[in-house]
Amino acid sequence: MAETNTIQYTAKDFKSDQEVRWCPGCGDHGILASLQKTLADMGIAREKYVFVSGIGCSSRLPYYMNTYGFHSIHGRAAAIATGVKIANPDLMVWEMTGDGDALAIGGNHFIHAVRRNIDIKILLFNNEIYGLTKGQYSPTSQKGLVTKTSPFGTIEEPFKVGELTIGSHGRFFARTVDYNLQLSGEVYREAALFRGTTVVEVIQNCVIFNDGVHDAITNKEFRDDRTIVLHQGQPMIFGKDRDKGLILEGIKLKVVKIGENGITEKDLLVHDAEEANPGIHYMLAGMQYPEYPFALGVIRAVKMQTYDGAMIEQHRHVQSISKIRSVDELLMSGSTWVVE
Amino acid sequence: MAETNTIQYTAKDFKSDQEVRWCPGCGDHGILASLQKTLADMGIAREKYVFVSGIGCSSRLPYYMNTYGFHSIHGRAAAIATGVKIANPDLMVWEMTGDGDALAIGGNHFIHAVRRNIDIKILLFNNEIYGLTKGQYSPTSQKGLVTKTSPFGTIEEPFKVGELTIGSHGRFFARTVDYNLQLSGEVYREAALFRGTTVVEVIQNCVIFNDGVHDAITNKEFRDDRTIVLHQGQPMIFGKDRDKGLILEGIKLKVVKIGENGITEKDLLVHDAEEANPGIHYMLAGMQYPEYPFALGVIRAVKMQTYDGAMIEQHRHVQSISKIRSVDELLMSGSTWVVE
Amino acid sequence: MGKRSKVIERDAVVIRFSGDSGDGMQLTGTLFSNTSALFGHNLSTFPDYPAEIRAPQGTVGGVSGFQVHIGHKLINTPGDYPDILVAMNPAAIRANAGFLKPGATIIYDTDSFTEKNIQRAGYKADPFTEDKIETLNLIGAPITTLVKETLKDLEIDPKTVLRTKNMFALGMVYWLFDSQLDYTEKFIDDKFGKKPVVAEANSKVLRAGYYYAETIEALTPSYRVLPAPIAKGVYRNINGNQATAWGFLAAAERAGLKLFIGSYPITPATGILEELALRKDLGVKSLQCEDEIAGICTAIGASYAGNLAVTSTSGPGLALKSEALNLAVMTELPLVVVDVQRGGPSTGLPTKTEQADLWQALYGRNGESPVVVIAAGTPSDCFHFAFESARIAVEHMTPVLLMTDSYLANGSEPWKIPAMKDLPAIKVPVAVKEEKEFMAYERDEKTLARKWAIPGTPGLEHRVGGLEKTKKGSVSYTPENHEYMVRMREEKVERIQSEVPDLKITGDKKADLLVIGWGSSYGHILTAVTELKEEGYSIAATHFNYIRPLPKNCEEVFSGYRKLVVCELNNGQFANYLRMKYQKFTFTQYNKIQGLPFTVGEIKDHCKTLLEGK
Amino acid sequence: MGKRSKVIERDAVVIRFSGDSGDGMQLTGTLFSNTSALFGHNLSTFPDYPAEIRAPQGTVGGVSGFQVHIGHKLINTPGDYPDILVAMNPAAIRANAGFLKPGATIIYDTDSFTEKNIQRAGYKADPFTEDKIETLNLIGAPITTLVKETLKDLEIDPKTVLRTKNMFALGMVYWLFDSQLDYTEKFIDDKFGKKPVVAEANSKVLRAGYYYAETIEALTPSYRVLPAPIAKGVYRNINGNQATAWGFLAAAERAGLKLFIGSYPITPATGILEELALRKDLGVKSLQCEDEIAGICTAIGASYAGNLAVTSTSGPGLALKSEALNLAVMTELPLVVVDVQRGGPSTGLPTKTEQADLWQALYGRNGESPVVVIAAGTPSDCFHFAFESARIAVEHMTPVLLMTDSYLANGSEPWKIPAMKDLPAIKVPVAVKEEKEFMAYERDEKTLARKWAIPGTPGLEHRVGGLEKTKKGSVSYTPENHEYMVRMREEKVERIQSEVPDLKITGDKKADLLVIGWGSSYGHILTAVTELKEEGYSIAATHFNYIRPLPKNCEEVFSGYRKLVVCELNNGQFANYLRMKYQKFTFTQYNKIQGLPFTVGEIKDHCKTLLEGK
Ligand SMILES: Cc1ncc(C[n+]2csc(CCOP(=O)(O)OP(=O)(O)O)c2C)c(N)n1
Ligand SMILES: Cc1ncc(C[n+]2csc(CCOP(=O)(O)OP(=O)(O)O)c2C)c(N)n1
Ligand code: SF4
Ligand code: SF4
Ligand SMILES: [Mg+2]
Ligand SMILES: [Mg+2]
Repeated sequence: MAETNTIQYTAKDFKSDQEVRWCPGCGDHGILASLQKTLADMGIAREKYVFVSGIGCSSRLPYYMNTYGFHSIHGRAAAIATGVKIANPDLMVWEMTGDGDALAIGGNHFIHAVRRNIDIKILLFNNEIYGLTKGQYSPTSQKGLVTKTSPFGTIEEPFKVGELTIGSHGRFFARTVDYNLQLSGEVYREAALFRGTTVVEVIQNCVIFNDGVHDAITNKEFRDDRTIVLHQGQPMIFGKDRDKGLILEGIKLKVVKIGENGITEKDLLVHDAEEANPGIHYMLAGMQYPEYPFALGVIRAVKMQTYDGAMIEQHRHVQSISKIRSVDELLMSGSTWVVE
Repeated sequence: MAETNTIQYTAKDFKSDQEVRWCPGCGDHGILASLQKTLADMGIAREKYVFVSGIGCSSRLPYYMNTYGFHSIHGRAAAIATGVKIANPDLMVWEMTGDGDALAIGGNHFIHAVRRNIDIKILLFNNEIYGLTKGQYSPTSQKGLVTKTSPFGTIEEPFKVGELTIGSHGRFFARTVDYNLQLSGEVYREAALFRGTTVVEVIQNCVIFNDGVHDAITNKEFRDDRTIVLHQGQPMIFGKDRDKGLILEGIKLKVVKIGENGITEKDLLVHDAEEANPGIHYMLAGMQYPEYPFALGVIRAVKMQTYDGAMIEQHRHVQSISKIRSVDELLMSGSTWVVE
Repeated sequence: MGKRSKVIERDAVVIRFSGDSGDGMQLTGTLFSNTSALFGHNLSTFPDYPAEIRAPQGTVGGVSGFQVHIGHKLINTPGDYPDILVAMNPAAIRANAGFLKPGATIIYDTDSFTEKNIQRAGYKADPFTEDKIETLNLIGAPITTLVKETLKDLEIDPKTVLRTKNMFALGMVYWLFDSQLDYTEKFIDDKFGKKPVVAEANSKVLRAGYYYAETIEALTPSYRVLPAPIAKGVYRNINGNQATAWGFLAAAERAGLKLFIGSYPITPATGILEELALRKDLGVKSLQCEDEIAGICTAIGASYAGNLAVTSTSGPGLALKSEALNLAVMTELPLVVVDVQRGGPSTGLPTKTEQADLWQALYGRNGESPVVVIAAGTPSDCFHFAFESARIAVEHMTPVLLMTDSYLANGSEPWKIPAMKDLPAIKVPVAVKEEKEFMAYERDEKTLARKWAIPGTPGLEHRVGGLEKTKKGSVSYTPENHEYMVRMREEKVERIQSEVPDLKITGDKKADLLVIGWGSSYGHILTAVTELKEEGYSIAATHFNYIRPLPKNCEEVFSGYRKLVVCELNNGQFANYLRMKYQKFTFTQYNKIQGLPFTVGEIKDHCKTLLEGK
Repeated sequence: MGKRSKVIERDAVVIRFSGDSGDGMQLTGTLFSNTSALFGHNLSTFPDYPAEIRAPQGTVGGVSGFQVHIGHKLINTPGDYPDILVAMNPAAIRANAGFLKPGATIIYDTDSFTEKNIQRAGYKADPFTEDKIETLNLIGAPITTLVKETLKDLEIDPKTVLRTKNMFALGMVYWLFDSQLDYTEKFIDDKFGKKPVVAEANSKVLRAGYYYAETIEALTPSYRVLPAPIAKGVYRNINGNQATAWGFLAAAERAGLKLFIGSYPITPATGILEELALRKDLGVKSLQCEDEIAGICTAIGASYAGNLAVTSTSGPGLALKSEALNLAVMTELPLVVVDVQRGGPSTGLPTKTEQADLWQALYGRNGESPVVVIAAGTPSDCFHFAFESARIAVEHMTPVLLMTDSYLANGSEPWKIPAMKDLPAIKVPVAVKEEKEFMAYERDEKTLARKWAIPGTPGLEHRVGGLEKTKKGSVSYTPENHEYMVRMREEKVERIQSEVPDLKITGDKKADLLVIGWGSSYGHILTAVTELKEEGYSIAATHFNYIRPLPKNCEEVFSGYRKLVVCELNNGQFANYLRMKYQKFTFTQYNKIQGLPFTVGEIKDHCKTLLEGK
């Protein structure tokens, strides 16, 4: 893949000439801004980026990036991105997708891309609704949500993006929030630098069809008490006053108050995103308010050979042992006979 | 759903008149036999069963059951089974599927059925290969497997069925082995009695295209030392001499020897399939030889409202509050006007 | 109610409400049409949304329109071009400038003509001169100012105040038509019942608009459209998607079956799923599935288990369903697949209308795969054809493809409500246990339909599936059996022809030109041909709702005309289908592939050329 | 080598090896044909597997067959019916009884005629009388006993002993043809190199069979087929799937592009993926995807990124790919989709052949969706048409659908190996950075193809997608732009007609009957028509490999004949397509929908009826 830090860019260099058409107030604006900034800072040549998306409000993003872009069809971005990356491993391939695009119609490509660990950067805009088609529930909508197709409330449990990712053998899962440009920037950068499939779930607000659905964890008043930002090698502390933390009790995580019952910072779990055993990451990704704080940051980042890397290696290996180097040689190999 | 234990059957009553066409020695024969026996013992009326399958050797099973059967198209059994169950919740719906059928082309329907907790009984015949199409690798094939489409070995990591199931918000996951009719019978019965989506992974041997792939854990000589059969409420003991067990060490499971380092049976983890927190089940389902014993039996069985049950409830509720009871009334509701 | 300097009596008037997506134009249009309907007009409406949820404010891309055609004669289309345009901002002028009737009236909010808005709409300075429409009847009103003024004493926030602007415009329009305000006031009360201040604000503004129009002399001419001579009955407005959904409800009731719908949202078909999701009271099982494939597959499962099963989608979704549709063909299960067509190929023009999925509906599957194909002609028609599709599917044990499109789905018209008892009962060919062994593919002698053996029935245990089957239902690779079954499936569908009503002709049985249409172009063709006949041309029209099988009398009908022209919103798919079926006739074609319905004018012009070039 | 009481010299002989799936008939057939090829015969082969991996032993469902047609004149088909049947068990007799030439020879293993086997095959007691074939030339040999006897001194397990039975039969057949054993012995040595005992056993048994045949007088008549007059060159046997795969390799090399294949296994197409998966040495990127949709989508991604991208499948898979195929149509990216047809609809007859996906290939997508459709005619032809498909896709920036079928995929024939330098270079329309702004949909004046702007190229950053686009590549909902783009995409495909070779005629330019075929029926039609002409009938044949666009000279060709008959393995899809395109001709049709190719005899009979009924 392309080298980093070679070129000086500003965020503006990543803005295309297309008018941004999301609703005013939509969380997507923040995601775009943060992404443009992050890419500018990476210093990778602009032409090395390909932004692939499916269909949805979120999937419009590639139009606004002054890079190569492919706004494809609903649910297929992961498969298309896979093809792009395999065809030219030198490109940095980003997939922009929504909760419907990636997890409803696109669920199969999503889990298989993750399983294969193909080096694509998936940004999943989770607004827990179908925005573009004007407000139907999605596979991440909370049970009971009233929408146009669930006028009496949905009757199905949602996927949790992190659980599905890790359950699909995922090596990288991170989470951020649309308005938090700082955290988002950090997370996008980590994803960009990781080799393998990275799934970043962005908690996104759809002002029109699902406004405020994330309020319980995004509202300024309580968000510090209800979310925990995980940092590699740091104890799991959170809260406005940084007085709460997580410990393991038996087979479960537990929230504790520092200072109470003799608990000190040292008793807390220390975050290790690089731990291969998925058990703890699985639990962290599944944490939900009110029982637990909602986890943000890079939750899992375990290195593994990538699919694209393994393919290159296998090609090299076979080419080093095979006698066939051209089609002519192939056609002449094996059983042939001569008519004279 | 239908009541149990009302009718006297023998396994023969569940045999159809169709000739069984699997290869001699194929693990599928054992699965069929065990299933026929289990169903006979359940005592549910034969006509209440619907066996839905996709395409694959495994998906041939419905032809051999003297029940209602639908041998559908590749990968779609979960969706078809969902339709059958919703249309008539009084039926007991079984899905017969393979690792390719359920997890390659059918991956999306699989994870969504599991997420919705629709009351269907999924039996996934895992032979880690595409049998019917004569030997290509599947999403569960071990990395490196040489097959017709991976002549130099596969370069992708497999799904673990249990991890994917739990990651999809699964409430019931169990595992058995084709030749173990006893354990299989127990597991099938548990699945039948559970209300919700049950995923049973059957470790199955394909004698033709992937013979012996499960040998490390199924070979008579070592299988007792390399597998653990989990029983509700029982300590996690295994081994030919029942001298090994599992404990939790930090965030990970660990194999210990009873008697060594002062470990007694009491120190072992006690299996609780009904624990809602998925963390421990996730780890158990992911255990692999040689690091761990391979887990068999019912690994997770957590009660939850089913999708079909919730739909019935919602129908009742809406019907109790709506004034519309017929199409005539609907058509006359809302804004109308009379022309005289 | 005030003096009127000049009242124009008209057979029909077209009015278009146009503004920013946030301006409430859809609601305004709906209120206006409902009021007209109550007054006794015939009418037809068509909304026209932007593809984006909220395109940037003030731009042409963000303009939302709603067109209403009212009349006291038969109204078959929402009208080509408006007589009256209500434009809430300069972008609305720009969007409609090319599509106005000569002499049209434009009511607009002068307050919105700020420099910024004018430029956003793509003008330099003066919309009216730049688009050369200064000659029209322009009626500017400082709506924003007046609305603020009207509501200055109410305690409401400025946002809500501005949201009432549409009511002001609507009030002005009502005065133009000398309409009553009762209906709209009642509606406002119902809608804002819980927020009485908001209700009061809207009512106040509505009346303010009405009186403002009365006050200013400029508001002439005003229009009078007499009530139409309409058949007695109870009426309601209905759009195509709602009519489709309700047609299935009616069919389920008349068949004594539960209705099942498995779908995945897609524009412009989502409304069918949304409508049926509301009907838990009638026991509808509605599943929003994970994708289109699951949509049809759950429906196939439900059909197998004995429900009346339906799946709805648009073109790209139909493509995804094609493999599974063949499973229904092979298992011979009843199933209705609705394709609400939109502009293609691929994602194409998702919010626009087109008739280009015909080939796909007829032939878009592997192998020899006959299905019934039916196309509705008007929004309310969808009720009838949804019912028919379900009836045929069940009685003939076959999948049926029902085609509508964006134009029908969103368009609406008054509809005389039928009584269920007047609709035919649907006979369900349920299998019952008999002495002899049950044969899953034994066929009815007349229809060739197999019987529906419903799981749960003792003694009928059997297996079906996608592999070729014998009569008994066992898998068979025998050459002769396959050929036999292919022919049976084909013949079963062809025999439905005996139930297809004959083609009807508008006009004479013999003439110079026959205009042929199918599906949603019904209204436009009918209007065009009726007008041309009135103008003295030797012309007739015929319309297809049954595409496969075709009506019996096609040849007979075609034989009566010197020229045949097939008009459709694609590149000639139906024309080619007819060429293949009726080789001896020469079909010319008239096509439009612009994401828009035909206009009556276009069809008339083309026909005239054909007739004059004879 | 021994006396021969009677040697029959023949232009051509058909031989069929038939036995249980485990009996090694595919290998036996392959060895026989390779030996014949080395001797200089023309030949054509066709294997015929059971649908089940291992159907119950001894049953008709489990019979595996391999037919070889060798000759010293041109061989265009694997032959209708065998002159010689090798039957390893009673089930093999039953499976073939209805399909033998009058006077045919049957070599069979008398040891296998146990009561149990006879009954398993569905006979009561005596296969030969029950199937009324006792009049044929029956040659029984106690093969099992003889094999055991032959190997009694070798130290090998009984299973391996029994597995050599096929070699005994092959030995007998070689004697019949007076063939050399060298090739087969060499093959045996290569194959069992690591297990010398097994190699020895097989060789021993092969020779034992040969000498046994020599010994028994019953083995007359024996056959002699002279070598064919074959063009000079290096030859190999090739089947359709391999030829397809290799054609793409050749195209990639001649285009200077990497080859990418994204596929999902499906019978009978899997062989293409399997063949290309082997070619890591040539840098092929082969992806076995999670499903067919991912197959085409990864290929579209790879095409976008600059690879020569291919996806292969069969009918049900093509149905699943149809939505994404439209994305390639809309984005105008080069892509080859291979459809190896099989019996449909739905899962249908997965291991049998049929030509019933033509409609789907032409029209199975939403909206106006033109793609190029090409069909190969013989197994080795697949190389040429795979190359052509790739060339057209790249040079014209369009998806191309290449159609083969089960018959071509599995059938094989000798093929003269071409040299890469003799194949045309493929010109890749790569976009390069210029002064002016890059326009993604700017078209070549002649071909109307857009340029391929490959990610990684500085300055060509652009966006493509499934929504309708302007020339620049921005989204556009403008009515005129859509109509323009629809017509451009259509016209782009139509212009390829200028590169389509003219139809060729076998026979005279004017005659009473023209037999029209497409795709894999080439050999059967050619043979039938050639024979009929030799018999004095006024007949000719023409064959279509280019389905869309059609060759330029169709009308001219059709005009020369009094009657036209379209022969195809479906219910008349190509016939209807021609009716639609060439309305003034009357096309009759001759169809077979049995999962089997035509026989030459069937076509001849039908043509005779047509000619005699004139
Ligand atoms: C094959 C197909 N099916 C359905 C659709 C309609 N559709 C477009 S976007 C969408 C859902 C979008 O939801 P999400 O991915 O969450 O994106 P958001 O708009 O919320 O960002 C749907 C159902 C389509 N375009 N294509
Ligand atoms: C749409 C479609 N794609 C592909 C196939 C070919 N196919 C049939 S079964 C199968 C895989 C079967 O594997 P698995 O589900 O593991 O079943 P097994 O035979 O191993 O029991 C494939 C690829 C098909 N029938 N239909
Ligand atoms: S509909 Fe929702 S997700 Fe879409 S642009 Fe508007 S606010 Fe954003
Ligand atoms: S191929 Fe394998 S899975 Fe299929 S029937 Fe044979 S042994 Fe069983
Ligand atoms: Mg969303
Ligand atoms: Mg398998």
